[in-house]
Amino acid sequence: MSKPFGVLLASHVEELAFGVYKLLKESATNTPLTYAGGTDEGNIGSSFDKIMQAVEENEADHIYAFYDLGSAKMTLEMVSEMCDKSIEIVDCAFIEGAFTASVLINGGNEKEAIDKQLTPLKIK
Amino acid sequence: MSKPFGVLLASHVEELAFGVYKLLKESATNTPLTYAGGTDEGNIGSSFDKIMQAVEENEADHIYAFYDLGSAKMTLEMVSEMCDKSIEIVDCAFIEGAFTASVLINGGNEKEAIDKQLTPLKIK
Amino acid sequence: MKLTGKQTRAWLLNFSAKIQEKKQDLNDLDQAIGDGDHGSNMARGVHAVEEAIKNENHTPASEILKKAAMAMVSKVGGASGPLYGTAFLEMAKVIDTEELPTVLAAGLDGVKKRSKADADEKTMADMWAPVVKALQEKKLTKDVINESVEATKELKATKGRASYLNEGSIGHLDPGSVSSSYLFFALLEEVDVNE
Amino acid sequence: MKLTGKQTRAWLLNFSAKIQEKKQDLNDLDQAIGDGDHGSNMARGVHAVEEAIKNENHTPASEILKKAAMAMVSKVGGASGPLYGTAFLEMAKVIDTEELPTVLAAGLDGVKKRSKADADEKTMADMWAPVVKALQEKKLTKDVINESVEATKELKATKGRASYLNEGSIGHLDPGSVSSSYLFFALLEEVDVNE
Ligand SMILES: Nc1ncnc2c1ncn2[C@@H]1O[C@H](COP(=O)(O)OP(=O)(O)O)[C@@H](O)[C@H]1O
Ligand SMILES: Nc1ncnc2c1ncn2[C@@H]1O[C@H](COP(=O)(O)OP(=O)(O)O)[C@@H](O)[C@H]1O
Ligand SMILES: [Mg+2]
Ligand SMILES: [Mg+2]
Ligand SMILES: [Mg+2]
Ligand SMILES: [Mg+2]
Repeated sequence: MSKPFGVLLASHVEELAFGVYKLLKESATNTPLTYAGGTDEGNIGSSFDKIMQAVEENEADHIYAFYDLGSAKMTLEMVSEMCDKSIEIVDCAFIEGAFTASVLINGGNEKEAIDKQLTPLKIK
Repeated sequence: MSKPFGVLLASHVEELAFGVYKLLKESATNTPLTYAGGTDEGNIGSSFDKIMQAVEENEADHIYAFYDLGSAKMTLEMVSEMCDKSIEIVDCAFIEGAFTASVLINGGNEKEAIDKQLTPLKIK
Repeated sequence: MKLTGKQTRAWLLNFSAKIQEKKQDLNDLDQAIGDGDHGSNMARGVHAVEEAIKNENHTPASEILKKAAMAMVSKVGGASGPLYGTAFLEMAKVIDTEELPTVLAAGLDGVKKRSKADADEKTMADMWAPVVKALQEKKLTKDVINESVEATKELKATKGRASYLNEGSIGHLDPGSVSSSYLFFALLEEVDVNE
Repeated sequence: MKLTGKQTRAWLLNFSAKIQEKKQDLNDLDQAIGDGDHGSNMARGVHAVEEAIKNENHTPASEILKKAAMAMVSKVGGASGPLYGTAFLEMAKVIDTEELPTVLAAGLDGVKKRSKADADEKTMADMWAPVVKALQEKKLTKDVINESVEATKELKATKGRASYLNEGSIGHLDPGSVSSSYLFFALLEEVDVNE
């Protein structure tokens, strides 16, 4: 069964993506949450295929996508242009933004409430 | 030989702290950089002892300390009150702030220049 | 009244027993508006407190509190660690010389200093404030403690993890305030506070 | 002139050879103002491009470019992956029907769209812009390409990793512009662009 909102984490580093996932999962148990970190080879960078997979595995109708550095954003954009899921790339502080969104989604908040709390975290 | 500025990462999750460390180390090879993640038992939380160790191992005269969530900040404060190193707890976006500081320190910038670029990243 | 080292030790051991008994309840409360670990965090902390003070039969109250503070700070792992730790440290500074109400007022100041929470932010400070006030007026009872905890229910959290829930935090007790109530119940059981 | 599939394939294979030869140089340039991986990133990308197109002898130019784009996007792993990938994809949309200058102008638009970089931000767009202009005026030479790369030296980076260095980025070539120069050198070698 699909849920209205989910969160996707795109990071340059595998451990970083997984670490943030762990942190958010603790407080936002029921939020659809997927992550992609590092390149296909496990090096530092971003992977189109990993991000695409994280999109496909995310069971939400609308995905809030967070990224650590700008080049992960560009890869996210390419994925979002090439698939037909509803993806919103958020220019917020990576951890703080993803944490806020995940917890609010977990609490069943509406889009308006989520967006309102994300606004002050826009820094990119 | 001690260096003027360094960066400390305090996170609730071990993998997260290490992941950010890896990301920063790539672009800021010469910045004194230490991290503490998770509790003593490796669970999610913050550890006074790990943070204290990360402070002691950081070879900088002045340490910019970044944290993910508020309770890591409180633990950082306790460490900073109990040791006599110069620690500046920064209320910036965790990854973006630490990245900016590390790269600027690596480039040999003055405190004023570092602080100026951190200002727009204050979100806590 | 002033607390002796022996009384302080008994107080903290009693607190520890209560926390361990209520560990699951505290986790459940924290699950509702936080990350569900407050009971486990506190249990780990008070277990370390016990280890640190159990053989300290002839130690001044200030030393007992310092040991307890360091145990909480080192072992809790959550926001409540630095909060209880700072409270105990601030109390340690005055407990050998001052009356009990002054000591607990110092603890409250410690909580406030560490949390930077104002009144009505649904934190431990909201529970401690009326208790300290009642103590100063020699009117501290179990009922006062219970009411102080209950009063956190209707507040909206604006500090800590629960603050992310906004209105969603209303209607739930603040877990840290509930664990604090055990600290005060233990005190009532060990000494005659209104003496 | 219009590019055939065969010419497009030869162009990209030539580009690939140049990148692999200059891998270390590109890493060194990126070490100075970035994270030192631009050569390795590009080498991984063009290797995948080679694998994708080497047996495509009778494929339309648009298909060659699409395969190359996906290879870059999937394998580079750095900012240059989506940048080259988007450039190639935008070029693929017009290459079967339009003249070469129009094709490269579409590539430049792709770079700009993806990077959101304006002129003088010390990115690949600064290198591509004068090259595309010269091509439109049928005046593209090796010198034009070299000058376009050199011109990035004095710029201050305000996009991408190098932007964190501020003034520190001045005096260094932009790595992505240097790798782009190999794309245009390869083009000059494979076809008579000013024809
Ligand atoms: N910023 C804060 N200011 C004041 N009290 C806080 C703050 N953050 C948390 N608390 C208190 O700590 C309690 C939660 O403690 P705990 O679950 O052990 O830590 P964590 O929130 O890190 O998981 C809350 O119920 C509240 O009383
Ligand atoms: N935001 C951006 N806009 C435009 N070009 C960029 C941007 N970020 C990076 N670049 C280009 O990419 C090059 C670096 O590529 P590369 O090292 O492969 O990626 P990364 O910076 O992710 O390590 C830069 O020299 C620059 O030309
Ligand atoms: Mg908790
Ligand atoms: Mg916790
Ligand atoms: Mg690079
Ligand atoms: Mg890179």
